[in-house]
Amino acid sequence: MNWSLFWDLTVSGLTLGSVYALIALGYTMVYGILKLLNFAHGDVYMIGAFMGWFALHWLGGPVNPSATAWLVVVLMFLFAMVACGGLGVAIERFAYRPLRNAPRIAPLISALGVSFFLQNSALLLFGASFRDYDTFHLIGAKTYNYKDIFLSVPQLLTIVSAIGLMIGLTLLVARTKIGKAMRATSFDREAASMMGIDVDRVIASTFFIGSALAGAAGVMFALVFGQIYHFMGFLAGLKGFTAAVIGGIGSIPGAMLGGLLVGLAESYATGYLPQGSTFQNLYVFALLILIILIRPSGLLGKADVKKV
Amino acid sequence: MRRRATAIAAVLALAALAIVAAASAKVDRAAAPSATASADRQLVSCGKTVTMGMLAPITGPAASLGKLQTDWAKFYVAAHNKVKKNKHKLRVQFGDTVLGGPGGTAEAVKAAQSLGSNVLGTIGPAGSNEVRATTATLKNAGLAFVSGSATNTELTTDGTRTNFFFRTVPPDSAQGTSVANFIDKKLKFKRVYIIDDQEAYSTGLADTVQQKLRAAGVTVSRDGVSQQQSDFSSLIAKIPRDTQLVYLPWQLPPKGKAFGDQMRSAGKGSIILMGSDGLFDDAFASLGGVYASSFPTSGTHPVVKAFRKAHGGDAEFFGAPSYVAAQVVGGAIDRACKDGKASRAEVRAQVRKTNLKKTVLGLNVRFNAQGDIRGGQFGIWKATSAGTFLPVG
Amino acid sequence: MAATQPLLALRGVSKSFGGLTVISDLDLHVDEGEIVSVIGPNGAGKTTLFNIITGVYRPDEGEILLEEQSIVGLDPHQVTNRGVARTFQTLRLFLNMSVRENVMAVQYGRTKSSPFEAMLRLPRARREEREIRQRAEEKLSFFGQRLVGYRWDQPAYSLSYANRRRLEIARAMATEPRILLLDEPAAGMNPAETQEITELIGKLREEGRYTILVIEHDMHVVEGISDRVVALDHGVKIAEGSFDAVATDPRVIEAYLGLRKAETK
Amino acid sequence: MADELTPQVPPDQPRIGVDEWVASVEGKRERYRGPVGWLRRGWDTAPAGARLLAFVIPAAIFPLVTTEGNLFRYGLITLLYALLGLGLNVTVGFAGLLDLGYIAFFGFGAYTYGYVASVHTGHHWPAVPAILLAIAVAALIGFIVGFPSRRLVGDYLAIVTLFFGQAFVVFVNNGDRINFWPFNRTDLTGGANGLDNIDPLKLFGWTVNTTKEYYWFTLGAFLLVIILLYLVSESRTGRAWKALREDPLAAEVMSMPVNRLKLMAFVFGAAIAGFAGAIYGSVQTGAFPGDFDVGLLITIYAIVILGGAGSLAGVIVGALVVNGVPELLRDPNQAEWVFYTALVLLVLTKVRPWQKLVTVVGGTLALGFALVAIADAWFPRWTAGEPNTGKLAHWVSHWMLLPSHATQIANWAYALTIALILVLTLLRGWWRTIVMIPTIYVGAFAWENLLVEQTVGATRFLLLGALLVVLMNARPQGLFGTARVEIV
Repeated sequence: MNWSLFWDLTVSGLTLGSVYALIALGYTMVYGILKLLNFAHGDVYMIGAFMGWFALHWLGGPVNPSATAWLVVVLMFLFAMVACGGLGVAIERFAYRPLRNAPRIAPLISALGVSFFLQNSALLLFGASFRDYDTFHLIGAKTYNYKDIFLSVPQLLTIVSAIGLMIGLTLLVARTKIGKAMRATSFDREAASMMGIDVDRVIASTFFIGSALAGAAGVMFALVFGQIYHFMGFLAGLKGFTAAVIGGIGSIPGAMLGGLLVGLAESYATGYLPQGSTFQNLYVFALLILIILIRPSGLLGKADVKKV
Repeated sequence: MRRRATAIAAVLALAALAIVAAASAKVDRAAAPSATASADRQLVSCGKTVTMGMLAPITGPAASLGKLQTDWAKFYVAAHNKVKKNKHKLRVQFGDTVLGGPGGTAEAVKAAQSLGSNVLGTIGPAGSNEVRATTATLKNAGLAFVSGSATNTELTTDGTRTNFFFRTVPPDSAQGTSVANFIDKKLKFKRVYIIDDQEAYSTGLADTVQQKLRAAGVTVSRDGVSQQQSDFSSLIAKIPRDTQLVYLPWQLPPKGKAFGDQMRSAGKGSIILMGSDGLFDDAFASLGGVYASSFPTSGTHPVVKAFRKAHGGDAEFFGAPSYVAAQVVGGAIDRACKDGKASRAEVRAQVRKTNLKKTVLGLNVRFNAQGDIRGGQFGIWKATSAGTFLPVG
Repeated sequence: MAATQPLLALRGVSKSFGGLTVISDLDLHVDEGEIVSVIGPNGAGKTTLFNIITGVYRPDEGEILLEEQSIVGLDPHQVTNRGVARTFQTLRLFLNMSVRENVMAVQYGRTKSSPFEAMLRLPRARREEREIRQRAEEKLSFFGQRLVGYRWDQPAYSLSYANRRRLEIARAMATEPRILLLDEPAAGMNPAETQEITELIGKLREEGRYTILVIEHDMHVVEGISDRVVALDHGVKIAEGSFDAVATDPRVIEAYLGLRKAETK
Repeated sequence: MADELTPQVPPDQPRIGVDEWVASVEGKRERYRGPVGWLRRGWDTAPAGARLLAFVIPAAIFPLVTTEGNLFRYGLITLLYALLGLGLNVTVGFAGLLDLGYIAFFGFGAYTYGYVASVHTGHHWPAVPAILLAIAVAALIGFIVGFPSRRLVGDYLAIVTLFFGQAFVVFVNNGDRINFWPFNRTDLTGGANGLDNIDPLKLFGWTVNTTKEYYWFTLGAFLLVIILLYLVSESRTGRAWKALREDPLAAEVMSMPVNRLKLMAFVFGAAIAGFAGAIYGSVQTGAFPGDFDVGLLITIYAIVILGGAGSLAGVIVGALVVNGVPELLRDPNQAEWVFYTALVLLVLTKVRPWQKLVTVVGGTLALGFALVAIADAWFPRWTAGEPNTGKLAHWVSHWMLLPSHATQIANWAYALTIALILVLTLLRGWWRTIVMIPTIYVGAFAWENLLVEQTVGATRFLLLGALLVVLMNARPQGLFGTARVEIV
């Protein structure tokens, strides 16, 4: 066994997995409450990456940041998260709320419209060229290691902040009043509204949180992998959706687990399987099918109980 | 009851009819391109402005490539229109082929079909499969189409497009041979890793290089990675540390740069990277020490200098062949318009006769019977630590 | 035991979900032309009983015989094709189809023509289509003014609650069942409508010659229609017989009033 | 039938069952007044043949009055997408199965046709057997995929089929290097280059060659399929599909073999996709891996759902909108007309009463002329920009500011427009009217200075996206769908 390869793959899988997990969280939270697949979510993530870039450049750019690198990174995250959160709320308000009682498939197309709109607005406003975060200049190319395990700073940052955000989210959902309201609403929207919960507000906050996480994921991704462009949300959205389903759509810990699992699966498939990178998507989807066949409602999802 | 319904349906039908009729009333039917052989002999008065088409990916995942190409083409047109002695100004009608987008190659065909009847010749399309899909349309319309990036070898050798299709980049076979020879003979490397980007351009090139290298006894590993991905770390982890060179026949320089950065942060920065012409760009060169194959262009060419200056210091080399393509089409139109009128057939004949000296590609551009550049060769370039490519072979 | 073979017979049927026994060792029979009511408190396993008979659930043990032939293990649609049709306690109409279409759709199992025959409008498809439509209208007419005329072409969701119940019954009738299982037909109805349903069930037997197994909570309905009453509690049959006998059975009263259980099994 | 709409309940009987439900349904029917209502009721009551005619007549006249290019862009591709939409309508619209691998069947059709009729393989089958084979292969694959999937529901079915779609793309992308029995070193798919030089359709001595001929052929194919599907949808099978979509469990208990019906819907959809694929392959003269990716799937879904899932007429309208709108906007001059016509129509139809209408129109015009006059006098740079070519643009330039270096300002104006539109939807009454004036002006400013230059590119898709959101909001059931009730 080549342990060095194994650890390399694990680290890369965990990094990517953290990003997927954060995207999947947005999918799963919205699904949990509205039973809606928000296909525009990947594009919110793209906008997040751009917002991070703008924040970085307003703060003087990667080469000569006007504050210490760590502060800049924190501000980038904050700006991207707030901007995306706001965007999420606006999308919900104008594209989904009017469709709340429509057939389930209608908001899907509305989401698609939003996705077209965001993608091409980004193309129009930000241009077609790739933009570079130049992370090396910002936080250096330093690599930490413990024996065979190598971790670059951005990787470390990604994994740690993803874990932090997930813990924060879990606490929020489990402990706070709004978290309780969210759980109640996802359990039974009508009943919740009869119990005096302001369902509109709960849904809006869900969108805010989910989209803010996507924004954070966008910044993280760009910090580790460098380039951003208008079309980057498409693939990430697809992967996030996959992760959410693997984990059991609607389940918050499931999304985290699913994200990490998809990330690791991609990484190991690339590293260990024949033509792994070429057939990466196939391998990952095969895993997904396997999981669905064994646990039809995802790893941590609850099976729907149908009353006859 | 039933009668009323039928009446309503009839009214509906009439209304729809009226809309269609109104919508198409203004169509200039006489000038419509059609399949009849005479259409391409139709004379268009050149007047003050003449129009050429350009098919490029303006939206969609490959929009960044389209931008490089259109930037260069526009640069040519602007330069052309500034020259006083040119009797007429050039105008470009762009068509968005949405390469890699939702509509597939049908979008490219739609873009080709949208070219107006006043278009005399066209630049593009960018991708080899787009060239294949639009061939019937462009041939039927009698248009010459000159691509600056479709490198698939068979496009010219299969004989379907002769006298219609031309390209200002050498085909994969030429590039692949130069690259394989350089790795084998000059660098004398024995362990090479090839990663294609799963698109027609890339796999063709990778196949050629792989085949030639294997024949020369070099150990070649092969993998592929999607254009839409930015995470290469797991792929990098898989590359053996004793690999001497990784060959990346890719089209997106930023991705090449990301790959290099990720190689470095994985502690494999000592492995040499080599890109194809698609990566011949400042972004990739900024990694330093990397190789790329390209036409023997030079940064000191006045046009390149001027372009660089106009575009914030970025030479966007990937688009340079589209400049030449614009030069080819524009020049052909100019010559065909000498008598004040031109037809598409004339323009085609003039494209065929193109003879450009010292183009930005560093080549003289003349076409052979199949539509390829005569003597079109690729040179190999190496980036200095400061990030500029210098010719090494 | 009746002299003739029962139309439907359950022998020693048990069903449990994850350790919770819902039906335990149940014997039940329904004779041709009979109306049998199943009563019992909530959670007694009545609806589960229907689900087992119609093949939605498979019994853990025991046999279900329809005219001496086992129907255990058949898919629900096969059971229906053998002649068992049901209504649902929670009303499961095809809400966005028209009233007539609801009754036409369920004749799928009775007809044979393939989609290709429909495409080419071959004689068999045309004939069947005519028959389906006729039968649908005939069944709907059974309910007199309630479901006729202009309502045929309205979507099912536009019907009132009571009419939806009627439509469900019409739908079940259209499969031409030997035995009709009605799951709380009078639930949620006002007294006038309940009275109407009671009369309707009587009419179903008199005019439609259906054999009926009915779950009902409303004791007036049960009294009005039943030839025989079966009382269930916790999946066990605790009494069987005429309405008067069952209604006065101490165990039934105990079960309904929720008194502590005696040493009964 | 309209005469029967009035309840025929004798006045002395209690109106049991005639409750607010019925009233509301009838109310909805009558809500549309004037010509719109007349058209809607007419459409609802017209026999199927007449409805089809309303489509066929313009479709048949279209090729006679237009150019080849327009025929391809607006006609042929719309028809092809509509044909594809018909197939998806069977699986998604009729049977309610979320099939995300649908485009793969389209691909199988194109590749099968290409395999038996192209230079690539050297076979040159005539169209009829080749198309039949393509349909058969697609249907067979549909059966194979549908078989294990039929027990899955909803989003899980979606994921499994999505996998199949992805697998197809990977397969064709690498299908030139398959090296195991029985495909030892056969080049099945041409790899990333796809199958090139696919033959035109050859039908009994008639070779379909020009766009016009392809249009006629595809129109014929489309009519055939839509008529057959209509007949099926009105048969026992069609009703069973609809019942299955409504309530699978009730359908199963009510004598319908749900699993078999699902499989049938799958196979039907796949077969139609295969048919469309074969035509597409010959139109494109090639089958390329990138053509059969998720992107097209999304487009076809948009067509079916926008038109109204389950509605055959809706598919046509959906295809017209989704394919036609971006094409209409491709040419800047045309886009200019479309933009201002839409704007004027929107204001004319939506702003009531006339006092507000006058305010909006007058205010916007006055604002524009005033700004231009002020700028001309004191800030000449704000009017120094070149108007775009085209008569309309020239005319508009008297009303609109055109700064010489507009990019940055226009970007902000674009963002501001979006914000203003969002604010507008929150306002009511006179405030709304007043905010509408700057909204229209800023929007038109962004249009003139930024969007119109990009109509060939980003603008048209951006507007399509916005249109999708607006249309779905206005009619969640789709343009031709009937309002559905999910849970009561």
